[in-house]
Amino acid sequence: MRRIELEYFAQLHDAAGCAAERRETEADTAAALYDELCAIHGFSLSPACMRVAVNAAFCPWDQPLRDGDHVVFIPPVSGG
Amino acid sequence: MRRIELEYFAQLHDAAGCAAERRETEADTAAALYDELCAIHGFSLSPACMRVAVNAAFCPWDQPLRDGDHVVFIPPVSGG
Amino acid sequence: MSRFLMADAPVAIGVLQRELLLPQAGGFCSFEGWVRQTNDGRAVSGIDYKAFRPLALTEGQAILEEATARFAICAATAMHRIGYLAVGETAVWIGVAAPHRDAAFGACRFIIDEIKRRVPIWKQEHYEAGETGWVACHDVR
Amino acid sequence: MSRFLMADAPVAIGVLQRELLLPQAGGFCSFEGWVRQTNDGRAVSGIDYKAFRPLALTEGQAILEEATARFAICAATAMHRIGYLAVGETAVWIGVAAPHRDAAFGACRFIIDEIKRRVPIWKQEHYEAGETGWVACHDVR
Repeated sequence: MRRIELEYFAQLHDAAGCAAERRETEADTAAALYDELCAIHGFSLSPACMRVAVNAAFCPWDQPLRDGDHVVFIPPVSGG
Repeated sequence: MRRIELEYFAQLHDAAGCAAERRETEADTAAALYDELCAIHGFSLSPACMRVAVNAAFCPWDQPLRDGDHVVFIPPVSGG
Repeated sequence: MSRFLMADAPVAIGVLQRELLLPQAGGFCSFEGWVRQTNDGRAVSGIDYKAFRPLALTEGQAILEEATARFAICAATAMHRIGYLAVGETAVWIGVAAPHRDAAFGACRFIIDEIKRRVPIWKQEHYEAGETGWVACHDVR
Repeated sequence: MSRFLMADAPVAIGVLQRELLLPQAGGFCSFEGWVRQTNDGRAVSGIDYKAFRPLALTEGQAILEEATARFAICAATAMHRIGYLAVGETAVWIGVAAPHRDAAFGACRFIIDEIKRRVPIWKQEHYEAGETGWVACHDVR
């Protein structure tokens, strides 16, 4: 089991009902973790339209997760 | 004979040694007037790189001149 | 020399601009994004900007460094507001100083396009009618 | 709504810009031309701008009206200084407000290009070495 720190923004924040949470997970990649969270929180955004950041840096969806990682799924951005 | 009001800018001002003058001329177009002034003031700019304004509006070089017209030859501009 | 700023309150743009007044700079191009009164026909009362701040800062700074490498500019600054902005407020400001205008325009356009495409900032519009909505617009790839 | 100004003294740009803050405007692009310290490798102490003023005003205004017809903008203002400017002073300022940034950038670039091409203004550089020279650059056609 890995302990992962999660932060949620925009639509994911609304769906999760919280800005941040800590979870224990068996998921070994960001992609697997997102699938798991979709089931829990009912996220409707497809990973195809998102990016993921681990420890505040963009990374591939298949990047292995390590205990203590900080993970943020990035919904389509709309700044500017 | 027509009486023409002339104003000079940039290199033409330097060559003419004055900002404005009034001349009596037989020249019947702006082009003919410029040729006449080249001989008098030693203007070296070619009309091909200039435009001409009569009564503060751009006009063709072959526009007929009328008594009392105000004529400005426009050296290559360099504002901005 | 170039820097990306995030601000929780209005910033004195004049101060940011004066820092770009460098001896070799002859042209200066800037872009501002303002909170508009309507979007897609709906009356907007304001926009709430949220950011994933540490990543937004590094991504914003990376964009400015890419602009400096790609265009012949002297320096560039970008500022993005976070939090609730009323109609008419400046949400983003970009200033680019360059020896010549081609590079100033090109880099300024590049920076705003990349900010909108890549920087993790989200805007939630608040409508006069009382609802809110996340503006989903840009492709993130 | 759009206007071309000529000024014999520094202008409060912030005032001109605020006039462009229209309800439908979401993007604002501006360009400034600054007096540079060097040109073609020569040290410049200042630039004297001369204009054939009545024609410069009508031609400048015509450019703004062309920009308004060609681009989907809300309004544009352009200001050109006349007289002697020291290094670092703003010789020209253009501001364009539009619903979207494409039009703001396009119109701003169009306006500065056309001013440089068509408006009867001439600059005489004053060099640190003491001489002066008319800057002959743009094609007038």
